[in-house]
Amino acid sequence: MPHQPPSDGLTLHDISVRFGGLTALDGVSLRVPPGRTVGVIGPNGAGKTTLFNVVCGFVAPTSGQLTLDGRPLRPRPHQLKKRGIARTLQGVGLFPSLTVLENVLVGESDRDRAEAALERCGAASYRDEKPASLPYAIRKRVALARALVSDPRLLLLDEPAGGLGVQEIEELGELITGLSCSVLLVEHHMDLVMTVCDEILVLDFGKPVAHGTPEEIRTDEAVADAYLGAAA
Amino acid sequence: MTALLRTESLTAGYGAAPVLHEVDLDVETGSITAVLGANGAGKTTLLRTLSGLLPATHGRVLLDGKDLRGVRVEEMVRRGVAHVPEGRGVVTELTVDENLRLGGLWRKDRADVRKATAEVYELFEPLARRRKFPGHQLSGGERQLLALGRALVGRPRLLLLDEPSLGLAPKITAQIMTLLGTLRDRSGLTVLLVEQNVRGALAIADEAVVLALGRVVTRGTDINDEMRHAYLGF
Amino acid sequence: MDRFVFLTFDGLSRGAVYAAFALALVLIWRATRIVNFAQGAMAVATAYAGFEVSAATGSYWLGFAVAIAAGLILGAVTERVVMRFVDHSSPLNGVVVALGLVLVIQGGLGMIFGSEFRPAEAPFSRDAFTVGGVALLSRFDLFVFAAVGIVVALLALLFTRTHTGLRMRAAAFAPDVSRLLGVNVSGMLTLGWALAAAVGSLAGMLVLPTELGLHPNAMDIVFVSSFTAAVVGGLDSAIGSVLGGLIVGLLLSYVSGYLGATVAPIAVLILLVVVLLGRPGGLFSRSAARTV
Amino acid sequence: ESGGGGGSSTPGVTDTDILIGTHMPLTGPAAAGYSKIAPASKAYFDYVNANGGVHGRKITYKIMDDTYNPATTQQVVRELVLQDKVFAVLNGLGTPTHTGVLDFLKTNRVPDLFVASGSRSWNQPDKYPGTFGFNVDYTVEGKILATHVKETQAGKKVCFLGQDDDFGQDSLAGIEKVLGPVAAKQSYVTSNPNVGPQMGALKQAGCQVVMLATVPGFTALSIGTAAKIGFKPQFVVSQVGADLGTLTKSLGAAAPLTEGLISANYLPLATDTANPWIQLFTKVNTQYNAGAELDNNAVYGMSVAYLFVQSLQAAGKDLTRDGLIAAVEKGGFQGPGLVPVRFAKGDHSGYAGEQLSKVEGGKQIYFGTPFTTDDDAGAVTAYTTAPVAPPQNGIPAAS
Amino acid sequence: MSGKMKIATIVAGVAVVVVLTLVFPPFRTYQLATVGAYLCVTAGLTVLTGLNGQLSLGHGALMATGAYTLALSVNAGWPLTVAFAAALVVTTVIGGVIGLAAARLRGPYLAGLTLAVAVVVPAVASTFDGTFNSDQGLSVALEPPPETVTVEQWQAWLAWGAALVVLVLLQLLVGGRFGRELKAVRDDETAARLAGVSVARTQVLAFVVSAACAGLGGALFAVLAQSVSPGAFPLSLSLFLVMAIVIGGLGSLAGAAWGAVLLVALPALAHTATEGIDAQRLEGNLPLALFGVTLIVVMLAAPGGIANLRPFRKRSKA
Ligand SMILES: Nc1ncnc2c1ncn2[C@@H]1O[C@H](COP(=O)(O)OP(=O)(O)OP(=O)(O)O)[C@@H](O)[C@H]1O
Ligand SMILES: Nc1ncnc2c1ncn2[C@@H]1O[C@H](COP(=O)(O)OP(=O)(O)OP(=O)(O)O)[C@@H](O)[C@H]1O
Ligand SMILES: [Mg+2]
Ligand SMILES: [Mg+2]
Repeated sequence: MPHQPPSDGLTLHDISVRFGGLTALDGVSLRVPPGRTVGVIGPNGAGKTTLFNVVCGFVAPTSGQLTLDGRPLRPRPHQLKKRGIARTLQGVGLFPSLTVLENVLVGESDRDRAEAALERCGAASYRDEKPASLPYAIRKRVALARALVSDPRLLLLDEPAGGLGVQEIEELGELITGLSCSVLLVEHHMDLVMTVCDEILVLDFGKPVAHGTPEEIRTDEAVADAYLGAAA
Repeated sequence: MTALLRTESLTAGYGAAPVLHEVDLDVETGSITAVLGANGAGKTTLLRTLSGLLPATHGRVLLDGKDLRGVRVEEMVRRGVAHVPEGRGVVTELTVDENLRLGGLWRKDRADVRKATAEVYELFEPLARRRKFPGHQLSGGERQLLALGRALVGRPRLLLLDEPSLGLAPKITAQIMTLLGTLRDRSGLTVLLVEQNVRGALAIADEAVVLALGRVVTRGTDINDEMRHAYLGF
Repeated sequence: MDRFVFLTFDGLSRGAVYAAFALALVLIWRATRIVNFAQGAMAVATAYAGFEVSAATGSYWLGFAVAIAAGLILGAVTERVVMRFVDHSSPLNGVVVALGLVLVIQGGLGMIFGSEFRPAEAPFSRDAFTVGGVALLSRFDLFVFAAVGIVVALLALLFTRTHTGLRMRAAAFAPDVSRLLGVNVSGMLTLGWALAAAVGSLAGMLVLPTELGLHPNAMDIVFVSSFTAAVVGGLDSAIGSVLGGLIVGLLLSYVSGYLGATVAPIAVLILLVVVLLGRPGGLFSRSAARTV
Repeated sequence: ESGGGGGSSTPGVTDTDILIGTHMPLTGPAAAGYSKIAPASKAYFDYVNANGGVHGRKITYKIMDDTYNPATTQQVVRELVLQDKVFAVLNGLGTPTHTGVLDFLKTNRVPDLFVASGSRSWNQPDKYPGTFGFNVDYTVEGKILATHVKETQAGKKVCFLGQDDDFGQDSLAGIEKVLGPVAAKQSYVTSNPNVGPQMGALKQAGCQVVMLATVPGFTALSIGTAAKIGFKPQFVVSQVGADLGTLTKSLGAAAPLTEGLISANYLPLATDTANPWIQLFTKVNTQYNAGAELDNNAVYGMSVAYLFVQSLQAAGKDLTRDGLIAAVEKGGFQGPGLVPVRFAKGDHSGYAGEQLSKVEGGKQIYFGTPFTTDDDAGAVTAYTTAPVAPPQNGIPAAS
Repeated sequence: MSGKMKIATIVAGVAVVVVLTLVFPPFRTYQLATVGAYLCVTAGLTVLTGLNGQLSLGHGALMATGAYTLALSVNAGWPLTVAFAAALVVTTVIGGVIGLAAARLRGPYLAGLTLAVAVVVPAVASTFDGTFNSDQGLSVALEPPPETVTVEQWQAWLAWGAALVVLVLLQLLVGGRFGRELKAVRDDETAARLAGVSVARTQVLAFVVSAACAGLGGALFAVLAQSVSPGAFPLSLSLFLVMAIVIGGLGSLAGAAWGAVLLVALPALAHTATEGIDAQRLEGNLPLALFGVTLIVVMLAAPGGIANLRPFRKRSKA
């Protein structure tokens, strides 16, 4: 692990995003301290992916600031990697014409690291396959390996468990728990969120409606109302 | 009850090697059948073959006892089969409204199409707020809802759902499962439900089929522990 | 001032014909997501048919109708016989086949009709009404405007108001999903090609009288200008293509008039750069698609 | 290849055959009109061949399509010279196209006869000893047309519209040598077939005579556009773009607009059925040109072929490339032309002048006498020698 | 095939061509030279269009840029090597400028812009006719080659020498990280960004690389033809280049090579095939139609291009 400067991780100050008349994020503040795993949950269209997009620079916030390690962050997507931030996409987002190994090697030159990342995510045996012929779960692993290859300090995972089976989700949970970096996790799979997160932010209509430990969130009535429904 | 859908040693795949091997299925009218199986087991392939998107290399599919061979994909919806494909079957360049319109285009009963559309908007309130938005602006879950809603506008008899809960919030997932149960009970809807959310699916399913490596390994109403461990991983 | 007025009207009448042809390009783009590089050659082929009939029967309008009918048929046949079998996994395959088609059509027309210019008559007088000595528009120009206006209106209706229009768009964007929803995708493609070719033929009948005459290559330059016009306006917008046509027509006229004809293509390039840098999807593009 | 007895060492020449080639636009936008020239030449050669050939040799004429693209011209001329080993290149068409192969032909010592363009570049005997022109050059023509304008339209406002290349520039140079600066000048490019702005400008400048250095399509376009905006000047048009047959076809119903159009030419007009040359060419055309119509392009092609046969006859039985060039330089050919060709040791330019024509009653007819002049300050003088009649059998005799 | 193997194949291929120039008659050698010049262009274009997914209909104009630069440099008395360098520099700069604009555009909009670039050549030549001499163009005053070789051989060696350099450099470039980035950007821009790839930079770079190749090819054309003029770089040239790489096999240098061969061979074959027939209207038109039919048939029968046909693919995959 390379030497890490003293830092206080990623902070969002009062972020709002509007698309035309639609408010996708409304005054969201959040801190992701080093090494911690923070979950973001909320109904569909609550603004979770948009929050990620703001952190990654795909969407400029209408108001509010971001800081990384105390310094303002004006992110540009392709420079995130250099700043130690990696992200997976809500779908899979692999490059169809590249092999699995090449997928991980995009923007990277070190073959060994790529192989190691694939190994870590359990996709090493597919290294020469093209993504289209792989089962969904394997593709998700490759996508995860691609995010991990740069050894990020902050990892943003957008629904990593989507489409996975029960056992695979368990494995994923273990993998996330084993990471030393900070993680920002968007996920609808409650078991996973509850087990891996240190704290959870709940959004509804772009507004933070609750923030706390998994325990607190589980018992929060507003959350049950808006998000979990009777399923809780 | 009679079998609405039946397959006989159905075999299909993408290249030379088949993905599905000799699958025999009987789906009773007005039932919900959960199709379970690990990633890559062939669930999606099965649904694609049933709706005709993928030609069967061997065996046959019967709907109402009639062989579907030679029936074009676009004909299926007129026979009451709606397939909500895996991932995002939303036409992203069209608006939410237009996507829903597409779902009912083939139907003659315009009044009922309007009614069905109104029902969908009522059920899936996030869509109602986005009527005029192009599909590409929707969030992942909103797209999933739209694809589902669009199928419902066609008032199908047989609904082929490929992981409908993918990307949906727990509350909505539950709501949809309830809805499927209600539609089955009220209007005799038949559902073939591919799900990773095994618990949710089994909660409403009348019957379950477990696929492994493209073969049916077990079926029945209850999935015993051994099977769960062997094929579903819990 | 007179000069400006004259150039404006000259540009508008020129722009109207570009608009007409740009419309055909927009139509096929919306219906198939293909830029049909053979559109010009196809339009010329049907115009030959039309003018042959006009010459044989002495009736312009009969030839006009024949040209448009020939467009419908040629478009449908092109889709059924050739385009359908193109592997569209690379968008370029369609482009190459279309270019091959251009050669076949031009070679074929050359064999049948020779390489000489033939007269392409206008149905109405091309003598401009003059006001205070300044030539404005001719009857034919007005006819072109009217025809373009009607086509735009019909297209707008087709695409936004009718079931068929919705089917055509859906089939173009997402063929598999559309088939699942009962859309006869292959039928929509054929229809799209037929309609586009018919509009192309109509445009050809409007354009050719203003050009050097009927010739296998007669639409080459028009194709370039019209494609530019469609791109300026935004390929997804019928109104945009008309506006783009008028803008290109006006620009060519002003530049030729004030700076010299040689500079005109440079001006068009500059126009494209300016418009596209500001709006990469053309003037009438909708907001960029959300990709993440 | 200085040519011994049987000429067997001369490329493209055997005891029984002569192989020559040309490059022409047969397809593409520039093919209009021009694509008819080479087949007509070929028809005339077939006629000669059927009558025993030249010194017992039959002429094979290989026509290569270059679509008026200079890069393609390079290809096809190399194919002709290196692969097919043609004896000579005849009547290669176009200024930009042919300019590109001048050096190549010179290096390979291939006679480059009767280039089909009015550029002055072909007349550089020192630099390109094997290259000869055919057409009257644009400047000469400009001077002759301008002299007519000066004499008959005195005091009128004379303006000019020309193609934006050598053709337009040389023409204008000739015109201004006689008339001084024109009242207004405009240019066009073939890639923009709209001359509305240009004609509008000329109209506003109050032009009464408009001299055109235009290709046929643009002549028609200019006349049509002028009429469209109510502008009716006297048009005086270069021979290049004044073929009435072509104009009539282009203009269709508007063809009557050509009435009164002034032009000039150096070959008999295809419509002049009383002319013995036209009668000869008509005969050849019906027999050997696959039913093509005899228009002025065909007359041109046959005239080129006739001149080439004359040159071969003059070069004698022992045919060599140097011999052919020497024979052409010796000059003195008389043929269908209304004026002589100027070939001499120090002069490789083609026809020396033109006779004026006018469209009257839907027919293009010559009037007055032919004129000759040079492309410099020389005077425009009447040429009064009577034209010759074709030989009895239609084939030039060995000299 | 590994990268090293590919480079060895390239070198071997070029060596074979050089041997051919020793035995071929002059015209065939000249055709080979033309293939070499085209190859420089198609190889660059296949990087841009095939690997990076940017469609350019304006590469003919970039060739013209290279050709005119070489002509002006040579006529200014500069040595040929310097003239080639100048051609490379100028096209690289112009390619960079167009690339900057192109990086913002997608699909048909990029096609539209580059199409406008393609048709601007004659206009520029006429507008600045003092320098470019309008339609007439410039002739290129070249020193004759040494006595021992024919002009055609000399031309062929020059062209294939350049092609060798281009192919080896491109293979090195696309065989590694840059190649992956090109494809990644083509496949999914968002994911490429997140993987640390600057989409705009990659696209501009791809344009610059392919422009430099086109410029080199154009400069070779000027040498082969010993003249340059706008008519030699018409829109149809740009379109034919695109056809060539698609029919050759999009995205591989082997495909680019097939494309270059086809550009020279196909029109010639079409002409030869129709040679016996001489009816006035068929002349020229029949080969044209035949050429078109061949394009369509090849495209339908081998949608992946010639380089991806079975017998060829085995070799390139092994
Ligand atoms: N680029 C955009 N343009 C317009 N609206 C947008 C855009 N991006 C997001 N939205 C809207 O903002 C809202 C939030 O979207 P977002 O994707 O962040 O939701 P989400 O919380 O990730 O939902 P899900 O759980 O369904 O993925 C949605 O209603 C969506 O339609
Ligand atoms: N387009 C394709 N081409 C080649 N092979 C494919 C293709 N699609 C799927 N496969 C292969 O077919 C097998 C079955 O895939 P299928 O998508 O049907 O599985 P699934 O049960 O739906 O899995 P998941 O839960 O991941 O959706 C897998 O091994 C997969 O790799
Ligand atoms: Mg989301
Ligand atoms: Mg699946």
